[in-house]
Amino acid sequence: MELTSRPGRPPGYSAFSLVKHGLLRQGWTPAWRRHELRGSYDVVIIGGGVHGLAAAYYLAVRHGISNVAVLDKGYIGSGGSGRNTAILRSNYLTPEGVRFYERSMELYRGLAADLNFNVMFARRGHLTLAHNDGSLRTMRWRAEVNKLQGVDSDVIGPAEIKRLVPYLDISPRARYPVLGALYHPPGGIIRHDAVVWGYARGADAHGVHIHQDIEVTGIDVANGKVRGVQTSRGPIASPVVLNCTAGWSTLICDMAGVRVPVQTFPLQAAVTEPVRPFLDAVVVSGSLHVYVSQTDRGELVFGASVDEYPSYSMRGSLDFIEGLAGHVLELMPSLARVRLLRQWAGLCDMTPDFSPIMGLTPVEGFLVDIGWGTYGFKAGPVSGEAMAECIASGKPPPIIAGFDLARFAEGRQLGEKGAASVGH
Amino acid sequence: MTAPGAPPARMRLGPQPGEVIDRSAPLSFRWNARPYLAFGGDTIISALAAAGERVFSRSFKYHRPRGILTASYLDPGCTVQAGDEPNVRGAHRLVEDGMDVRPQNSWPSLRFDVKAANQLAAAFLPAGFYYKTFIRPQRLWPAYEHVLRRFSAGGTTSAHAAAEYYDKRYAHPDVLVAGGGPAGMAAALAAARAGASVLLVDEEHQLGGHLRWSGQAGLAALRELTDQVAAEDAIEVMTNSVVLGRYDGNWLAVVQRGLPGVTERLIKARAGVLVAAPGLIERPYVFAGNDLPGVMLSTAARRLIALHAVRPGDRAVVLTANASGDAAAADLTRAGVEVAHVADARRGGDVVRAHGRGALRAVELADGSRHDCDLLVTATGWTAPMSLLTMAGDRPVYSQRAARFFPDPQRLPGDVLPAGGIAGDGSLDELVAHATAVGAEAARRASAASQAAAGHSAGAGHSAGAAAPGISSGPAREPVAIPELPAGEHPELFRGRTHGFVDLGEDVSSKDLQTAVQEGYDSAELAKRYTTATMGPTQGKLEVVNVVAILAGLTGRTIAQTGTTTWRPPYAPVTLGALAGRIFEPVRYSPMQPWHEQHGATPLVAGAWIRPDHYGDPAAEARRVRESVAIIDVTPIGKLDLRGPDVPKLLNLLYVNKWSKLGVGRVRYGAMCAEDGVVLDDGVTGRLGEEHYLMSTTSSGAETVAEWAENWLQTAHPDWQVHLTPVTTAFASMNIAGPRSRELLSRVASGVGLSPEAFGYMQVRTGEVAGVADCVMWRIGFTGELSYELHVPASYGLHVWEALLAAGEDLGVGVFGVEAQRILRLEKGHLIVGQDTDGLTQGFSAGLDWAIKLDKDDFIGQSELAWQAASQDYPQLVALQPADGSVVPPEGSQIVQGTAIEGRITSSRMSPALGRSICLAQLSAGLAVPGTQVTVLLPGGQRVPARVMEHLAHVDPEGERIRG
Amino acid sequence: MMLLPCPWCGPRNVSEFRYVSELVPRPDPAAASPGEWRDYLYLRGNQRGWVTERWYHRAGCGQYFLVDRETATDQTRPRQDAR
Amino acid sequence: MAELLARSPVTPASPVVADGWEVSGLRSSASLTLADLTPLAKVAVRARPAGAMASALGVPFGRAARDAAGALLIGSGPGEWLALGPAGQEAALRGRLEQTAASAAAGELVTVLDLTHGRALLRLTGAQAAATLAKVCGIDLADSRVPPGAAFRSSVAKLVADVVRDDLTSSDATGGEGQARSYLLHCERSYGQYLFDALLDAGAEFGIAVDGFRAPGI
Repeated sequence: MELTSRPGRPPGYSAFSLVKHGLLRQGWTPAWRRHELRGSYDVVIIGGGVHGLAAAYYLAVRHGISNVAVLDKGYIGSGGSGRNTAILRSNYLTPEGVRFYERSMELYRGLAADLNFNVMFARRGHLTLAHNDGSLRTMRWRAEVNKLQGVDSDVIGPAEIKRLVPYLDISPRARYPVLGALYHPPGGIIRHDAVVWGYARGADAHGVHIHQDIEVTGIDVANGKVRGVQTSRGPIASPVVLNCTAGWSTLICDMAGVRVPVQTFPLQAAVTEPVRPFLDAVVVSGSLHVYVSQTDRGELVFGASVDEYPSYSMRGSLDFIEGLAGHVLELMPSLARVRLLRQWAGLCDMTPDFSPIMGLTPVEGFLVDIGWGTYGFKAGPVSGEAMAECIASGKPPPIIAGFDLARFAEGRQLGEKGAASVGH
Repeated sequence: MTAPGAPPARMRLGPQPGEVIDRSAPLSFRWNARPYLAFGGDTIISALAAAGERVFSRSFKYHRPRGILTASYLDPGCTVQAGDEPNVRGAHRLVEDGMDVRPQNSWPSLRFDVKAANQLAAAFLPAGFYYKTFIRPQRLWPAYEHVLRRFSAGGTTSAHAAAEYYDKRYAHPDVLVAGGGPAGMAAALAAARAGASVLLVDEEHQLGGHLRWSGQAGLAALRELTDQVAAEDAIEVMTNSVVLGRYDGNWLAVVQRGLPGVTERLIKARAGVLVAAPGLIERPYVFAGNDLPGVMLSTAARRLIALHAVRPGDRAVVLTANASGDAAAADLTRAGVEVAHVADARRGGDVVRAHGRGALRAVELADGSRHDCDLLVTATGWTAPMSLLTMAGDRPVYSQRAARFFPDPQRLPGDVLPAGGIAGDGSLDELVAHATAVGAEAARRASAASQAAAGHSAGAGHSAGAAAPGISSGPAREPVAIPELPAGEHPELFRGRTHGFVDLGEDVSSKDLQTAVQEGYDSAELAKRYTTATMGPTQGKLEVVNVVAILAGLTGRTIAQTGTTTWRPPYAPVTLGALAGRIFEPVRYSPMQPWHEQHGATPLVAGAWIRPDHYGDPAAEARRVRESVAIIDVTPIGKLDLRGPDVPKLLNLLYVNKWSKLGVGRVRYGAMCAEDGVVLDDGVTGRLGEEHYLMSTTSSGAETVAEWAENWLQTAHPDWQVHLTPVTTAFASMNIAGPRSRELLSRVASGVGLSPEAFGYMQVRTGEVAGVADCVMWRIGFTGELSYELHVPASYGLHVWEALLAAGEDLGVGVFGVEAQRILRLEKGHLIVGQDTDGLTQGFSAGLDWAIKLDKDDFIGQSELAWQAASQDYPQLVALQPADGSVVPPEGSQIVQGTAIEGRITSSRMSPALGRSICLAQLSAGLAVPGTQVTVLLPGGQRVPARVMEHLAHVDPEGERIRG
Repeated sequence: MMLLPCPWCGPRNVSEFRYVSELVPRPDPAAASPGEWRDYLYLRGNQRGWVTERWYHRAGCGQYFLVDRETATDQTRPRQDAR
Repeated sequence: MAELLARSPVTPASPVVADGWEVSGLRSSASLTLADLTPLAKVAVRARPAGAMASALGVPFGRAARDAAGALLIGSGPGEWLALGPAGQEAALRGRLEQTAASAAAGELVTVLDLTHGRALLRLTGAQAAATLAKVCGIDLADSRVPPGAAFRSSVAKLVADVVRDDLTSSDATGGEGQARSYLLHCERSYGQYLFDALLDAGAEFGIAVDGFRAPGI
């Protein structure tokens, strides 16, 4: 993907600029600036995460719409973007899903160059283990759909799995024997904060205003049209308001009088102390509700499926790390001595069909990019691209046509739920 | 005990009054492949320091040599590899005889580490270094990354580490005291004396906290407290143990280490009240060279001398801003260390720079003087570890006067109380008095809470399990007045006049923080994420206040405005083994399991059930069923006993078909849908008596259906007279299938007429089988053959199973497993919910048209099914046969037109009866017409034609065999 | 771990229970339009604050009951009409 | 045809036959023992939580008591009872309860269901029984919470189990003075072996030993 224009400010990053700065002992200019809050913008984006910042970036870069404000109640990336486990893949179950996430992967692969910011995308390969014939059947189903969309994905057997992940216990006597796996070589991990910062820096360079620590308290709607938003720092007029929040998406939609079929669940994650790299691939076990990857720093990053009941709590539970550790050791028994360093939680907006809600709403000018469940980070770039186009053209592009809000009332749910099991 | 070649312990002092080492128990271990001596009670680091070693690791990013900083669990420079175990805290872990200890983050050696070249490049490795480079060409990033990973820190794991035993238990103390210093001990004593059961937990190997290195007075106080604690039966003491976190409802996790026979034990304590008395953590000072081996905190120097009788250096400079620094200077002199200079920060004294290569050589002070030394001791302030309080929702407030944070009592829940240093300052007596009041109040609150809890457990004649614990001592007393602890005065010392390391664990300097702020990462959270300060093994306990203070300085905000960073659990790193404990994975067996094992059954894990998949040759097993007779263990089939006059109402509600007219002795197939019309479960239900029914469900659906039915009964129709009891394994269930099954059954059953007239298809009888009374027999045919399903009182299951096999020998009776059953039911075209349907498959897409009765009054899923029927355009379940009968398309194969997906194969097998491949498939409406040719895409990419069949059944569509 | 006040067994660890749903009225299936019916199936208040919910005491008395829960803090409050 | 023999889900150590059941013949005098009492007659009763049958039975939810005939009646749930009687006596026990229903609660829907073969029943006895149970059960077992005669249903080693505090008098206690702390554990039959093994593992550090079935067992 080529940009229509390159970021002007700030000066580009490169090995050369590093040396120069080092020699001259000169400081770096800000990656983004603080701005005065204007009374009105052409577009107000609620939520300074990957989705909101990417939408702003593509609005400015692709469509020349740069009088845009991105509002975040905390610091940029403080929500799901900074709390997810940064796993990228496109081996979904439905053709719509696969095409959509594959476009996101395409954008991710070019992101470092496009943003002139190293987002450290590491193509590690992604393994989803099957412990029973049911999940093995679903893996085959996914693999076939993936291949039809041109996505590299296939079912492999225990021997091949062992070769890819030597620490894995593949003995048939295991309580959860490993019968096979869905192997997705292009999958991998990325530095999630870098994606947020890269988009923020790019958007800022193109004139977008990023406002942190500002909370939206209301949305002004008059005879079916959006007029603007009320915030902790006063009102902002705008004909277009995009809800890019996660965890708060229903609360924001309520402000506009739009009801959406979303329930908010905590998703917990944890990270260990660094150990010498031994795990290349991302390993997921649906039956055991766990996924594992190892960062370049050597930390093991663990995630799971969402908690069993909805909540806005991000405190994290002991239950979670107990179950997590048990399941990790079922898979890799020799990690008993590795120490868990930190646990945290993020909020996931689950929809009935495990697919997002994107595009227009009954309120003119109020758009949504929500319901991201546990798969929002993967979809950041493509969502920003699609929502930017939706705003610029006034209608949802084909790639998100199936994600419309009306599908629930009309009984057109998407099939990702077909193989309902842990994502990632 | 001798260890040839071990260096002499030249820094070991003579006996110290409070030393914790046992000089009568010498040990030997290896460090860096060389032998060393130690005493019992020595930590790895104290033993090495006694031998004069000063460098124990290389730093995370620049590979700078690092030595002792805190001489405690938190010491960032003292993390080592011990045998298989990575990241061992060398300043906390006790030496074990024969231990093999190695440095972690150095190559080729600790003395000469080539990666140390990084430090020369430091100027070119600013914060965010990685984000700014390796950008183009992107195809090279994987190569860069490969190199970077080799530079990653941390110890090594082994793919073959020995399995160890980890334990868990629950506890219900009225009061849990986190921290066994003087305050914690006093609080525990007061709580116990007020009638509370108390758990007293400390991270160190002994109780006492700083009293252990506070000279004669401290030791005297310590002895007194220790004796009193030991005398209290109500206090359970856990040392070398840590409270990992405080979770909802005062659910506290404690990891207990150093137990016999158990590697570690996790205690899950539901405490009435948590008393947090973790003490204070001494704060490092930030200045140039502050990470050189030889630069250490006053508490580190005092610990080494008092606990382990180790002289921390030969010639020292002391920078002191408080009593701890003053005492350290005195301790050093007493320990024979030459104290070259004492710089008093309270009178303007300051350190500008520490000099040395590999270790400290000299110190440059603010007054311009320069002193040669190998030891610099700093005492510049304290950090209150607020973890347990912030986990409880507290937001600490900064006190400029005391140069540290304090809890905000307003934000603390009533079941959490701080004591000791985190609460305030004072003399030992004042701290003990305060903690004593806290302990008494904690006991009172715990008692009140438990009475309240017992209060609203209705129904129960008592409060079994009312999880809040109880002190069975009378009515709630008056609140205990807790004296105020003042915030003692302390100069604000965070960063000196030069830049230095803020986070020694992550190699983050104050310069890096400056860069971050310049670039716009100016909030505490962003700066933290950008520089990785506080993200390392200590999780901010040592460095967070310095980070916040320096950021405040850089942004012109106050420390209060800048705020702290969130402290997330666990308080201390915890092994996965301890968290996992003994792994409980319930498994279920049928009463015939011993027989299956003796006869070579290949096990199949089906949820919690372990079932026989086959006994060697599933195809032959299937053939036997078609040709003569065989039996299968189907015990996992869900069974619900239903009684009462309103059972038919319940059945009509749950099932999509009609039930009002089911006569006694009759069985009927039924399918259930959820409210969205999606197929939920199926099975048969038989009417055993006027008001007595037995419902069967799928094996995996047993629990779901029971809960589903209870939900409707309890919440929607409490007036209905129905009792539902799960009886899945009250019966051993076995299916006798095959043309000769009637003959076989007739040989063992008595009191039941088996003739087709007396016992027809889809009928149920109760009688005696092989001498076992009360056996339920229903005549159904999942396999498509004449067959009887027996439900035998479970304890007699094996008896009946063996009786059937014995009685049928001459009939050639055999056994068959789950795989043969799958083949047979597929030949018969019988649906398996969850395989031939998925999370979105509604009734009419599951071949249930014949069963669904839309004209019934309300049944679950009715409206959605009516709308589905009206829409006409929905996928359908069809039978398929590939043109080439030798090709078995794997389940999950797609049915395509060009690249468009029209459906998928849900079930496929080679049919022994037909000698060809057969399938069930979900197929789009347009193609789901008998005779249609469709294209199946095989995983290999090959496209094969297949035909849509007339009936779902490939074998005996008319069902003559079943009715036979 | 959150404690849930079972009206029959008293406070128990939440791990003993199964979350059923936020309390929503079930429309008359015969009368409800597709839109109304699917609102019932899929729309929830999802409020941040006190919510009335139905839970099932799976590993206890086997009863379904109502309880109030604050969805940000996970504090719970027993209800008079819990049973 | 083979002799009619009832079998417990727990494989018996050194098996003998008692009351038509294959049971363990072990006799342990350890201070902490685990015994398989699955052969006991187990009859479930369902009726209104506060109806005529409830008052006729006279044992509230959360309590357990022996009736005149020596059967242990457990208030295992709201409107739910479990009666335990001597091995082989399930028919008689069921008859008695049906009698009670007929005479005391005519007109009320009462279900009397023989679950002898549907459930496993274990007994954990000894001073350290509570400490052992505390490794697999999150309920506070302090005497103030679970006194003798108390019953509750909760999660035990990740199973749903009924737990009854049913101390034994020293006469039949295995060692120990006077009352020996003892718990009955009652779970779904197919999990019996799993629960048995989990308790043995939990009790290992206290020297737990398997004790055989001693008729009548109740």
